[in-house]
Amino acid sequence: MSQKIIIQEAPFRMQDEYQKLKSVTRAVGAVAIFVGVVRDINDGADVHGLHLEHYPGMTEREIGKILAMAEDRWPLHAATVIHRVGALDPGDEIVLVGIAAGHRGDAFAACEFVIDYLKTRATFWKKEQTSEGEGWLTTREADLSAAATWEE
Amino acid sequence: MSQKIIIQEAPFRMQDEYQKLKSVTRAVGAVAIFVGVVRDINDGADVHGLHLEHYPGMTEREIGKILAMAEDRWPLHAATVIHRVGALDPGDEIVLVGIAAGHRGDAFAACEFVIDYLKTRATFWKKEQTSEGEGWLTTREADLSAAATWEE
Amino acid sequence: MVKIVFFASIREVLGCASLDLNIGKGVSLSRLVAMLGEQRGELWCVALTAENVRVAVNQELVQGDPLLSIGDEIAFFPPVTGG
Amino acid sequence: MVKIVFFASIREVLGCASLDLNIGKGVSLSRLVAMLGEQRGELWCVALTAENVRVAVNQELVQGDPLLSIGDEIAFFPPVTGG
Repeated sequence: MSQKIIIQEAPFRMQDEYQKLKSVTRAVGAVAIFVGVVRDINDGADVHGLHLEHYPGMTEREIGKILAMAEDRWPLHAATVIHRVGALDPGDEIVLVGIAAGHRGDAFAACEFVIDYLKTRATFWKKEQTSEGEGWLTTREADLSAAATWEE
Repeated sequence: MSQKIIIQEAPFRMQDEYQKLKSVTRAVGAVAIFVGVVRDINDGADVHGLHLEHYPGMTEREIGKILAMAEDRWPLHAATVIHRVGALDPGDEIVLVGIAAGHRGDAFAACEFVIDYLKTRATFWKKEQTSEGEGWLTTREADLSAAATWEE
Repeated sequence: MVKIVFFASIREVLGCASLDLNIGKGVSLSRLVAMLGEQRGELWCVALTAENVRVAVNQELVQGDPLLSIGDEIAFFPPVTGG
Repeated sequence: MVKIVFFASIREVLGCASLDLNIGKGVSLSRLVAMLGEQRGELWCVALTAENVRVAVNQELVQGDPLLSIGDEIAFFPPVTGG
């Protein structure tokens, strides 16, 4: 499996990432891509912006482990994870997870698996600026249970 | 929910479709996109090309019904289905299904639901040119069972 | 008059994409198929009654043997294989 | 010498992103935290032993109270919230 893991401040281009994924081999029949976007609202408060911090080195290792787990579970041709850090505004992309596979079931499952694990294992932290002030986010229960479903 | 259903011979651009999906409202937090690509091999035979035919009018109605079912099941902000017809080569995109939602679980589920139902309900037919000759494809068992899982 | 359309392998086997047919009131789908068989030969009868043939009336899939109305669009096609 | 790094809310509470500390052989993680508390005050002890603090040694999450080695990188951070 071809893989790409990037942590960057700069925006990414969907088209470029899609082209790379689909072009790794002519055996690719399915590409599933997930993009997370900064919403203008969270838990009822207006969000003005986010600041994303990470642990350089460990983040890439953790994402690498998640991709290795995905590759063990499903036959995949390529995987891309791009996660942005730094200052982000509502409407900005935070994260892209893309999977290329022969068949769509594998692409969908692996894509959702990777983002579910990334949410609970990769060393990123979000600080949110809202109309009620600024604060570090805490882990969402929904994210913990999403990752837990893969362990059943 | 904002929706777009297009059947066309021309290629589509991932970036354009993604931008439309994510821009329908600032409440979009998750975009899931699936793209189906013509593989160079199918059931062991080299594929040289495909010809895709459809039932104009009925195809759009069937896809409209599938999107309506998806909207009943999950809270969604936007859905796009683009399906190509005519002559396609290996590596060409066949279909794009894109879903924008507040949360990723809804976007993933709806995206997979729509492509699973499209595969068994939308009036498209593929004729394949392989090294062993030309022939109409028959429905894959895997596609029937994928759609059936949503009815449980 | 009804409009009859054929797709994919059925269109190819019959060598026909669409035709118009004059029918009276109260003609059933099975009667329509029988009429086509009588007019056009055994091949048509076989192709249109094969086990996996799908039929749509006015772009809605139908099952059983519905009665047809003047102006209906009747479509015959094999199981779909898109996506 | 070990390198100690802090992230997110812990970094902010302590007002410190990283520091180097001289330790001898056979020092455990809990002993390291106790040393930081002795040197830098009660705030550090509280912040680094709070229930949901995660600890990584050389960029691998650890549990329990491992022994540290010279040259280790020890990280303290809250539960992750990326994606």
